[in-house]
Amino acid sequence: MTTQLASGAVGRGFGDRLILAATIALAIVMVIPMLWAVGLSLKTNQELLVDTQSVLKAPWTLINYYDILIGSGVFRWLLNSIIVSTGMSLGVLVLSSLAGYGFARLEFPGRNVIFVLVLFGLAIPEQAVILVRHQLFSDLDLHNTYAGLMLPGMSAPFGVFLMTQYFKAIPTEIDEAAMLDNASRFKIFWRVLLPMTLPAQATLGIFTFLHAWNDYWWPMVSGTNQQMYTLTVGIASTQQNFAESAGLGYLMAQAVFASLPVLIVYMFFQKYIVRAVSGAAT
Amino acid sequence: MIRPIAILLSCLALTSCGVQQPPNEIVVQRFFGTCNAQYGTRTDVAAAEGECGIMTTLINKFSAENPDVRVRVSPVAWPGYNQLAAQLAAGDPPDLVTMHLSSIPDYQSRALIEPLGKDLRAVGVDPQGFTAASSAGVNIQGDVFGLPIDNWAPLWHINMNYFRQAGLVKDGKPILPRSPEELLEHARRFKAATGKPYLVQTLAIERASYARNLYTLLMQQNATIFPDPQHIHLQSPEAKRVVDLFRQIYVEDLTTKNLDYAASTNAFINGAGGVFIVGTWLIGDFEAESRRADRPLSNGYTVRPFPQLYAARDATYIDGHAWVMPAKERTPQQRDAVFRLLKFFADNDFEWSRTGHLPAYQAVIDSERFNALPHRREIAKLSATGMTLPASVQRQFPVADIVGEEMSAAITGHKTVDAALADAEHRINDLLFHVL
Amino acid sequence: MPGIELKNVTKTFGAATVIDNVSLSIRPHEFMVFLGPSGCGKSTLLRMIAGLESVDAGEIWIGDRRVDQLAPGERRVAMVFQHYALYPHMTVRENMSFGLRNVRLPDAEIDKRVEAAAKMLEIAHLLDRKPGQISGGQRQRVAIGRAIVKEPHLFLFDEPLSNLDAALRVRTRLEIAQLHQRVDAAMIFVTHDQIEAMTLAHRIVVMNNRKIEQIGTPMEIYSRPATTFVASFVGTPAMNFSPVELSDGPNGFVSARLPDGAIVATRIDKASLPISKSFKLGIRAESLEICPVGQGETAGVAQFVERLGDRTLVYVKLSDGLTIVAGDTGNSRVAINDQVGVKFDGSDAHLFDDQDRGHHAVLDGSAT
Amino acid sequence: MLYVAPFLCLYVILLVYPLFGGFWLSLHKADLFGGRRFVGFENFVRLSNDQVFLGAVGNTFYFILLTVPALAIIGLGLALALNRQTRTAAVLRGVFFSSSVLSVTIVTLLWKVVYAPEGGFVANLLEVFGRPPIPFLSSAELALPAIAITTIWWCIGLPMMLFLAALQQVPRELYEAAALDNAGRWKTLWNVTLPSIRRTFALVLIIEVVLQFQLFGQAYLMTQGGPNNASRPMVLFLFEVGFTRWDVGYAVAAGQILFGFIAIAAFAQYLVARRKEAF
Repeated sequence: MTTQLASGAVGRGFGDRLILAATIALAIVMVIPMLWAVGLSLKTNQELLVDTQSVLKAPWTLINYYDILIGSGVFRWLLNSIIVSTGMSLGVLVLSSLAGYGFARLEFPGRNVIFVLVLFGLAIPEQAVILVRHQLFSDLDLHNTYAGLMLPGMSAPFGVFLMTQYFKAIPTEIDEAAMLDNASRFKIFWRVLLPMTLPAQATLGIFTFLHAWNDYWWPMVSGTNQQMYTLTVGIASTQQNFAESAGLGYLMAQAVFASLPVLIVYMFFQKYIVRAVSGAAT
Repeated sequence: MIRPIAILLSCLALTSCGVQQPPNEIVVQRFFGTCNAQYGTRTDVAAAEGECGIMTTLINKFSAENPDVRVRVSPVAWPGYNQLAAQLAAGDPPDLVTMHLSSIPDYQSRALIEPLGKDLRAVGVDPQGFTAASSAGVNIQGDVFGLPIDNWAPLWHINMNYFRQAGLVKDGKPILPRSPEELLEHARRFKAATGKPYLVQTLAIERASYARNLYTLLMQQNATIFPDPQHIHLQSPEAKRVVDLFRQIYVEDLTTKNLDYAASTNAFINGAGGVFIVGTWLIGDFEAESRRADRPLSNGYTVRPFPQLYAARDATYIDGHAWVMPAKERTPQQRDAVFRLLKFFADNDFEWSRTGHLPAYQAVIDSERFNALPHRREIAKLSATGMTLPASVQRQFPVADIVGEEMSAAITGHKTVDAALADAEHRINDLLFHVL
Repeated sequence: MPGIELKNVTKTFGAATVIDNVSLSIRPHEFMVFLGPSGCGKSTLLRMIAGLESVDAGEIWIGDRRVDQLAPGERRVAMVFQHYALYPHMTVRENMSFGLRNVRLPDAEIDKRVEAAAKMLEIAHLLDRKPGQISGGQRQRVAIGRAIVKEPHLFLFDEPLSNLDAALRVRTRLEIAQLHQRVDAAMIFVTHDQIEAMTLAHRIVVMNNRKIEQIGTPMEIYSRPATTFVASFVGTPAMNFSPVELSDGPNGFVSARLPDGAIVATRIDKASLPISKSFKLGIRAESLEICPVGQGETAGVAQFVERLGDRTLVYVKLSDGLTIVAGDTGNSRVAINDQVGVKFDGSDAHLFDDQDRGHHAVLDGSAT
Repeated sequence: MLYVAPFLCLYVILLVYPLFGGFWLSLHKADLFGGRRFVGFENFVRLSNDQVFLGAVGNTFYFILLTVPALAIIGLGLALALNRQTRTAAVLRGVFFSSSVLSVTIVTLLWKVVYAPEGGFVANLLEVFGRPPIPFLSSAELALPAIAITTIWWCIGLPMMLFLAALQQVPRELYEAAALDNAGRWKTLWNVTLPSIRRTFALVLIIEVVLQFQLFGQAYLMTQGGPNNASRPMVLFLFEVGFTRWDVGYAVAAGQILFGFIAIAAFAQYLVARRKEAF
């Protein structure tokens, strides 16, 4: 948000305040589900069984959170999600940067054809290949490993596309200056060009992280071992029909607990995340 | 260039480790929910209640008694078959899995689970001791492919306080309908007297309960559901009668609507209606609720088998849970541990039957202490009247899904009854035709 | 200090030849400017010397080392790019020391060189800033500094002044000239600006269409252009050209008759002229003087008048339709559509034969 | 080439091979556990006659219709309202994007307790006004719209951000010129702002179409495709056929159709991107 735009330069005043009020109202609607969940999580399961309106009345309790601390798999799931999301993001960044540099800067036979073929990959939805991929991972013995959870995300061509465009936008003068500075090809890539792509790296990293964090189907069918559950799979494993024996308050506490880290991280880095996401559009 | 690639490779090597299973560890995958907060470390099985509590404490107790074995429990969302399929396809299944008797043929026919008979006998579990229904579920082609732990059936859980209000109690016992017409009449009377719907049903986001009702009432009419293992027969007057009945109940608001499983359970506990049609597994929970003061169910809960609404036969669709052992390589230690755990479950089947399920062992059913449990005498006849679908029918779970979906559509009025039955029959036959 | 030698250098891109058999020799410590319009190949030639473009045929020597197969970093050349090509994520100091670190110079030596260069360029206070935080002119100095610290045998400048505003350009031009005094290296400077070329160069290489048109000192280029291209490209306003017919003039010189009949007496030796089907006369505006009608060799109508202050340029349309530019005094009273006379001073006139070779007035004291 | 190779390897092994392998597999009748038999295009013929699949295709398109325009319009509205430098605006931007960082299982959990007819938030609210609860997830008419609302709630952050970024790119001079021309707020919006971000609008539409085509988790976790097949999207169909019915060849054939649809959308995106100047 670098420049203030003058979209409201004319006719400020009442209309402006009206818009603001409407937006705030919408924002309240936006947070209601979250607040509702937090409220539910602060009540005992027994009380909720009788009446959920009791959310508005004392007494509230942290018993559900205490229960999570002593006996929930949510820690392990969180850890797995963090490992998988971070690993996938790093992997995508490394692979996309290397490939993006290759496509943008190096001459090799068939480069353009290969690049177009990679672009075609943008049109392949994960779901269309998931069954065959699942069999493939079975043959490679990759299920229930972190690599098995991370690798599919790394094959997505979006990052390569983004990085190629970004590398192409860097003037070749920079490369040439570095060549005259006695830098090896790899050094040019690593020390000179790569640091210049940091904004793109941030965008790509955040997108990949969020994608990995929210991915559901693949971790569900690949990380089937409870110790390999990611957060999405773990939470889902406790929420379907018959498993609701644990109680509504407990489930909500678990959801809140599981969301907290990512929401906190989000709040801290909001500025950068917003900038990175906006960066993707330009 | 070399360095990052080396880093990448070593990262890959690191991440490909995943989880290593120690040689004395067995992974037990089950549904029945998670309740670690309440039962996480408890081993006092007798004090536990409900499926989740009893299952958790049983396994805790086994672990405590067998310190050389590590049991890793992996609870899955019910019924867990998608996950199991993924695990089997990945070649990485758990060591023991809970499975419905009706699903065992699917896995047995593809050699995905191992025969257990010889080893069970070796640890002292005699498959001859299984109840008839359990035995039929796990015995395939001359071998035993699972350790049954219970049988269950749809039951009528009754709020006696409302029944009394509606004049449907005689000699302290609920008066239950003996025909569809009587059912409607009771329901109307009930509604007039209490203002509540007669039935509490799980109608939303649910398939299995529809199928259980349909199977039960078809069996009571002696209708042929599967003329042969590859075909279902649903476009029959018998089936139409059943679905019409439920449709009528729905139309007249004689049932709760739009409740999913959790909501309907809560609704019954909170006094939303008279009869909750659901399985055996909630007897323990409702019984506990009836002992609490000032609740709709206080001192007013009883349970009965599905009443016989059609004259032809007193029958109830019955299924059951069993432990099965997916085929995979195991260390001798693990194999040993698996059978010790199975033996433990066989020995503790009484504890499991406190959930409300019918024991899988005739000896337990006949036992004094089982019959001393509340309401068990009322449902004991299920071991005689319970019927399963033919074991030769594959894919019973997806079949029940389709039955449930189409029945739901018919009952809630999205389709005509005839269309729903025709669609169900067509879809199921298509499914069965394409089973390889 | 070594000189630079280009021998029959050729470069092709696919079917297109971009540098055609160029040979050139640069003396040690010489300031050489490649001048030409865009697309003439001057930048390509520079980049070939730097090693940024491959050499398809021919050889490049720096001193006694043949460098055309060496990597750019090994040629001991430094380059200042048009857009500076500073590394945006590095501080000024890091920018300047990057190349030195790459050759693993000791830290103390690196610091010494960077400090010295920064001091010389007056950017010592900027060393810890990043390129994004300093002005365009300062970036230019950093780019130069980055070249200086390498202590190269040869500096290469690729239109380094084109991104500066006019005032800064003049100042930087002077500074580059001073820099050349201080460093012990040859310089090659690519530009399309003839003033930069004239002010900076020891010698200018004028290029056009992938070929060298002429190599010479600024005054040689200006006063003895080898081709019509050089003649028209160098000098403001551009030289007037007209097809002429030759006749004998006094002292063995030739006279040229313009299509409108005006006769211009040159100081070009008739004997030196080759046989040619046709000749073109080239004559600069400063050799044409506006005069009252009838007093000059010819006359015409003033079409435009450009007042430059110290003098005035008058575009005169002759009777045959040819327009020529003539000079007048700063306070000229000529107005558009005035009838004016034009007086020719043929002593600095040039003739170009049908091979486009230039022939010039005999130099005083010699008869070539 | 060395730089491109690591990615290319993964790309070929994990995306290209499964795609072509999938096409080959879709010509077979195949069980998840072993057995397969070549049947040509039978699976595709089956799909074209399968009411459930056709329903799923219909649901998918209906869902896109429900979500994509709403996402684009609400996203644009929010971007216009929040494109200012006040602190309030910054906080609000944060609020509207915050739901995007939640995982699908959490989102569905939250919304299930909002929608639940028994004790859900909306039911409680209606109770206060003396109204009966609305059966969002168990009514064939409301199930998919309810999932759509959840999805819009979950996904609104991205289009808002994309529009905000686009608004930042509109040259200030345009607004100043409009102000000099006495254009009011609406005139400025219609004649200056909107035309300037046309291309972003098209891109947002296409990106969201591609994303919402892949609806899975919300439907799987909230309604399981019911009632009466009213909320089963293509991807859920594919999942069920593959992992519940084990009819892998059939599932993969459905996957090919999905690929076809998305390829069309992606091609549209390419066209828009290529016409950068024209917009």
